Amino acid sequence: MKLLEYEAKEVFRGFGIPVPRGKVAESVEEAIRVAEMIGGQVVIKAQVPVGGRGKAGGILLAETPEKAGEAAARLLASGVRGIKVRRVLVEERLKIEKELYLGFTVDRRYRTYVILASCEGGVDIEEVASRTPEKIIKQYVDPIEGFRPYHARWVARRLGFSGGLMMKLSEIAMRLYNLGVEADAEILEINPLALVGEDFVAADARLNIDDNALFRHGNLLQSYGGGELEGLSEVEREARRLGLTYVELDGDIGIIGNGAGLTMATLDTVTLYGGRPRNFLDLGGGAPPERVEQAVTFLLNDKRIKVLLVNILGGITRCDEIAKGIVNARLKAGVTKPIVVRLSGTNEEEGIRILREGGMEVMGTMEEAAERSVLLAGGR
Amino acid sequence: MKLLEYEAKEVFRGFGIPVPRGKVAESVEEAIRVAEMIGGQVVIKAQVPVGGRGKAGGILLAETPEKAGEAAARLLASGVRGIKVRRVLVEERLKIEKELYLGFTVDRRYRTYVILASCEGGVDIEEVASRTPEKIIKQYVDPIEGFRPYHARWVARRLGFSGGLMMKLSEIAMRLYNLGVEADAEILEINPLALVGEDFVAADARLNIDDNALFRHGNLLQSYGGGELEGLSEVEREARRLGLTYVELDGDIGIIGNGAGLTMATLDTVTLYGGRPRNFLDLGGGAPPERVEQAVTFLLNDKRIKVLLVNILGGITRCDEIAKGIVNARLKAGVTKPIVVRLSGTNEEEGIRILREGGMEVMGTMEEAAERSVLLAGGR
Amino acid sequence: MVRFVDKGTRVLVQGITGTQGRFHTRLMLEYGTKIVAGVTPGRGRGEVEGVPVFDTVFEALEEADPEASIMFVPAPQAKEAALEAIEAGLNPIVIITEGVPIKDSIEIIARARRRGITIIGPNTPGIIRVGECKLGIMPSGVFRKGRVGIVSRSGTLTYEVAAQITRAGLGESTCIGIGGDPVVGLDFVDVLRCFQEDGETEAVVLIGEIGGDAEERAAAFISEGGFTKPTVAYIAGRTAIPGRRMGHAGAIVEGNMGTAEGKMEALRSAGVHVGSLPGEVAKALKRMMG
Amino acid sequence: MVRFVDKGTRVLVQGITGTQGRFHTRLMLEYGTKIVAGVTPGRGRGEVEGVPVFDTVFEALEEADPEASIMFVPAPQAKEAALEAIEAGLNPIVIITEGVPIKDSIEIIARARRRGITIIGPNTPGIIRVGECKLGIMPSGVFRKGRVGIVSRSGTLTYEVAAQITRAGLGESTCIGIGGDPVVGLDFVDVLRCFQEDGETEAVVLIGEIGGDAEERAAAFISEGGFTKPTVAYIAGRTAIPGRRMGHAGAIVEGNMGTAEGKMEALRSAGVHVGSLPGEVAKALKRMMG
Repeated sequence: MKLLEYEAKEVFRGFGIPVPRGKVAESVEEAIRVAEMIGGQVVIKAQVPVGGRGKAGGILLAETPEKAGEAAARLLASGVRGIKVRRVLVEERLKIEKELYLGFTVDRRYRTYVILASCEGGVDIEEVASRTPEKIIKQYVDPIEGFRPYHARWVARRLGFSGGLMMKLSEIAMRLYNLGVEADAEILEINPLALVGEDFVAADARLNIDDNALFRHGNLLQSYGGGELEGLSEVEREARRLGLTYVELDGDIGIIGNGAGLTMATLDTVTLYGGRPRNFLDLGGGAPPERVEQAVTFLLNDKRIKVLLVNILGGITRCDEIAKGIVNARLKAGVTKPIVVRLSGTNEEEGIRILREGGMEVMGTMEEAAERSVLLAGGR
Repeated sequence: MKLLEYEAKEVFRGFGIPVPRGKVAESVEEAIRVAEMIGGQVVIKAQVPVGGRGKAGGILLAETPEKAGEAAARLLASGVRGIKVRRVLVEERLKIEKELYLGFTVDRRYRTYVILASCEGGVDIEEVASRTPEKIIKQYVDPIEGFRPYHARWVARRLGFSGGLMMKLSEIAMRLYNLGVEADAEILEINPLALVGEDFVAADARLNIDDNALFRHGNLLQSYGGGELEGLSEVEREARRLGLTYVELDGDIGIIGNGAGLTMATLDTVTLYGGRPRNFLDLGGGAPPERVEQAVTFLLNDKRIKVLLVNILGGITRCDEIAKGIVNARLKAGVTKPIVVRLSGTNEEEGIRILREGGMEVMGTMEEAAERSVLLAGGR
Repeated sequence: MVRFVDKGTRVLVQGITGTQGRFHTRLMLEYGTKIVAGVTPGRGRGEVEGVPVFDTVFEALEEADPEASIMFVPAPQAKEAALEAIEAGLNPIVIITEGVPIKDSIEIIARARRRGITIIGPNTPGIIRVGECKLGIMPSGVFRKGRVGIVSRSGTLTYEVAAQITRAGLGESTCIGIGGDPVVGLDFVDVLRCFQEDGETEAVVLIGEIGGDAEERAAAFISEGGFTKPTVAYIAGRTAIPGRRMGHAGAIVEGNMGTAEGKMEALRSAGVHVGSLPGEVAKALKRMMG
Repeated sequence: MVRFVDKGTRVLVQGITGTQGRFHTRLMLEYGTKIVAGVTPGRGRGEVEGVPVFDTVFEALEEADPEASIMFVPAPQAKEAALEAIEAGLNPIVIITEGVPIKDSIEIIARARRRGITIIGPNTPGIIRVGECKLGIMPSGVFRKGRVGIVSRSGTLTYEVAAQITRAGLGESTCIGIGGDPVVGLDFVDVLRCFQEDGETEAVVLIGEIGGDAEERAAAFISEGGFTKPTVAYIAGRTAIPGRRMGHAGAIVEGNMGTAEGKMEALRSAGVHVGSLPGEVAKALKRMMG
């Protein structure tokens, strides 16, 4: 789950990480009120779940509350990278002396968390990492010992700070880690972490929570995550509502597979044969027939799809039941676009018989099925 | 810090350990109201910080609210083991099918926590341990791995439970451990843990918190611990108010030492020479002169003391300053009872000179000082 | 340990009384896996498919002496179940469970490592030593005893490739799913090391996907001469959009890291034959193995 | 390790900028202890008594290469300071700090053990290798180089006994305070084992007190032949009341466990001479050592 900036900052506050004074606004009037409350210069930031907002014109400055209102109006009327802006965050403008980067993420190789820090904040950190890797400090965390205050001080020292600033910075790094672990963060970034006078302030905030861990974060689920939907198209929202693992693409061949790897391979194969997949839809391993039926129905109703390719490797699941699901879906949907199926597993023959009788084309391999779909969709 | 039963049960509730319905009462009227609220038979338990209340008549049964009032009146008018009863806990009477013991404590040898469990609950667990050690289940906790749900289930299984009861019992053991660790408990006991129908209920509760850890338990300090004072005499309360490490005894020789070991050794030596120490008063290692003065003044004012013995091994501390402290205390107190001093450390000679001039008897060794004190107090 | 498991391995099934646990216990027993005990807390003293069920792993250990574990425990309970198995010294521990929080996987793996225990998974189809035993959920019908080792981050895609290898008249020695999550117990390099030592494995198929750098590290390991047997790879996810998740948490392209093209290129540079289609894998193997 | 520390041991002082830290750094330096660095977070880049001060132990490690640590850190910070020293591999770590919560001591000791590191304390006067070096707060004037080893749970009582031994014309080899808390890093048995191997120690004084069973275990160890040198013991707390704490958390008789009489009896049965008065210790030693 991706939190919007203002949501992440709320969470930051709860963990004692300093953030600028400010408040989210959903209307021009609200934005003016917040700007008045803050006083002085303010920043107005579009709350959309994409990176690079600054470059895309999603961050504006204003000298007065009136101008803040104008800026908010401009942002609320427009979109950033194609996503409509529903909320803006109005914040005090910081007198930044230095911009740092502080991040928390998972390191797959070492199977642990890593704290990342750099004196090159405020810019794309991946660029810093590839251009000047020596400017990134990585503190790997022993999962059993944890990231401890002295590790945090060590990070702050290596960033070149000493005395009171070192203590303050290490305190923030410590809280970042605590937040990351307690909230099951996958990615947690403060970029930039601004040095303002003698204090550090999280000028921006990024927080992605491990979806698999949401079962223990009912409070976060309840309060946040609405912004995540804003980045989705209509059809993706519908898929999410149905609980389908779906990613929209811009082609015309609808694809259903079971298992992420197999589904990706199906997309790749279709692409290789010159076709253009409309989507990725993974039913998961061992999907029951009802699930298959639901997914087929969902894609049949997508008008941009010309051909539907279903690639199910049942394995232990019964193919005859899955076949019935597909046939039923088509009957109920009343849509006649072609469906190419590849089905394998227990009771395979019976399944293929049912599909053929139902008017489906059944292929023996993924490659054949992909090739046939591309042909039916009009070829390359 | 020792919590009273009703305080410990409040803490238990916060950690999800089931306790009987009930409430503390400070008056007969209150006790009647609680008994009415509970309905049916109730137990009235004197809230005093001592063990063996049952045998000492501190726990009474009542069939009706009126009788509960009478029982409360009886307890509130009396004392248990010499301690005045200021509060009673009025609780529902449980239909106990089985009494278990569940405890959490520190094992000095293995330097870790240990969970103790037994099917012989409701009795003195030390007696069970010495009579039938095989009836005590000990689960030592690896401090890094922690006590985990499966350890708790293993304890419950070894107590002979299975199915739903095993799950419930292990849940309570788990919570007991969590409470113990989070509250920095030194000793935490549920004795008995009562099986009532298909549920376990903590019929009694004991919770002693590590005094050294109180700095991180401001909430507990604020709410609880008042009962601890109730077990103290007037003079002990005064000592505590002054922040002195003091234990009252029933002799007539007042004793001040620095360092627990040295002070205990001073008491032992006095006793060995036939004297009777009035107290244990440890100034701690490296006590400053003001502290010495304060302690001397405190004991000089104790009318039961005939002779005062001060045994200071200054080591690095300056003896002349300590000597001045003792002389000053005596002057200010205006009490003329004899003071025998043994003083050793930096500037020893000067210190001894000051003491002798101030009318103190100064001895070269602890033994001589003890012997002299006993003689002055009237010998054996 | 080269083999992880074999015909003699005494296996414990954690979460044996659930639907999945029961179902796959039957299939594993049918395949010849020596399942000696099951565990479900609170459900002890029963049996499943003739296998005695205990409340705790410690009890199962005392009564049935298992050596390895396979877990069908729901994700919220997976961590504690794995730690119990680790404390009991079971090795390997195969975690079939999908949806285990990354934080829990990190802890499980760290604690297992301190004890020298191998974690396979989470989110894995498991391991099958063809013709001997299966600690997993893969359809055994797609395998036939042979000399190709398979190591994969995927589930169904592995069955697809295995079926083609079998159909091509070759056959498999051992097939290991390392799991589709970002954090898993084994990585490609660990498994390649084992296959290098394994006399029964003549060639290896590596099935990767977008996300992370496990494939790149495998390529580096091969380049450095750590693994020398003929290798064919297939990488899924060339059509993926950076930043979008494809199916499971592992399959995500982060920034310009972990693209399918990058992985394919790294493997090709290491001398690995990389198939563009799953079907090419078996063909390439056939050519290589003569 | 028999000696724990010696003349060459490079020592780090944690909490060097506090009153106690500064004061005892000076005294230790005067005694000849090779203090190479100090640490106080946020106070780095300064010096104390000519010793460079760092913000972190890692920095001190890089710059000054200490081997052992002595801590004067306030109790609330003691755990983290100790864990930092443990992670840096310093050994031994002497924790002078009084008032460390038991929970923290348990964690410190458990983590140190995994790394094979000795914790002396908490709540200890430290260790002195007479005439060579001192990692502690004991008044060095009471010691004189000799052949008596002292191991004690007490502070000032130890100085008392040491002074008498010195006055009797004997002298000390090494004196170790194991600490007065219920949970400490070393127990009597650990130290007796070291003294048994220590060629410079001819006889040993064991100073115990009420509470726990460390003295009983020492007695058992001696009975079993684990320690064979002449031993004299003194146990404080015969006048103690069960359930009442005498001064520090360690000195409490729980139930009928840990009484002074019980400990004295156990030691006597093991052939140890137990003095009734502190003054008897030196006399008994003199008799034994001729």
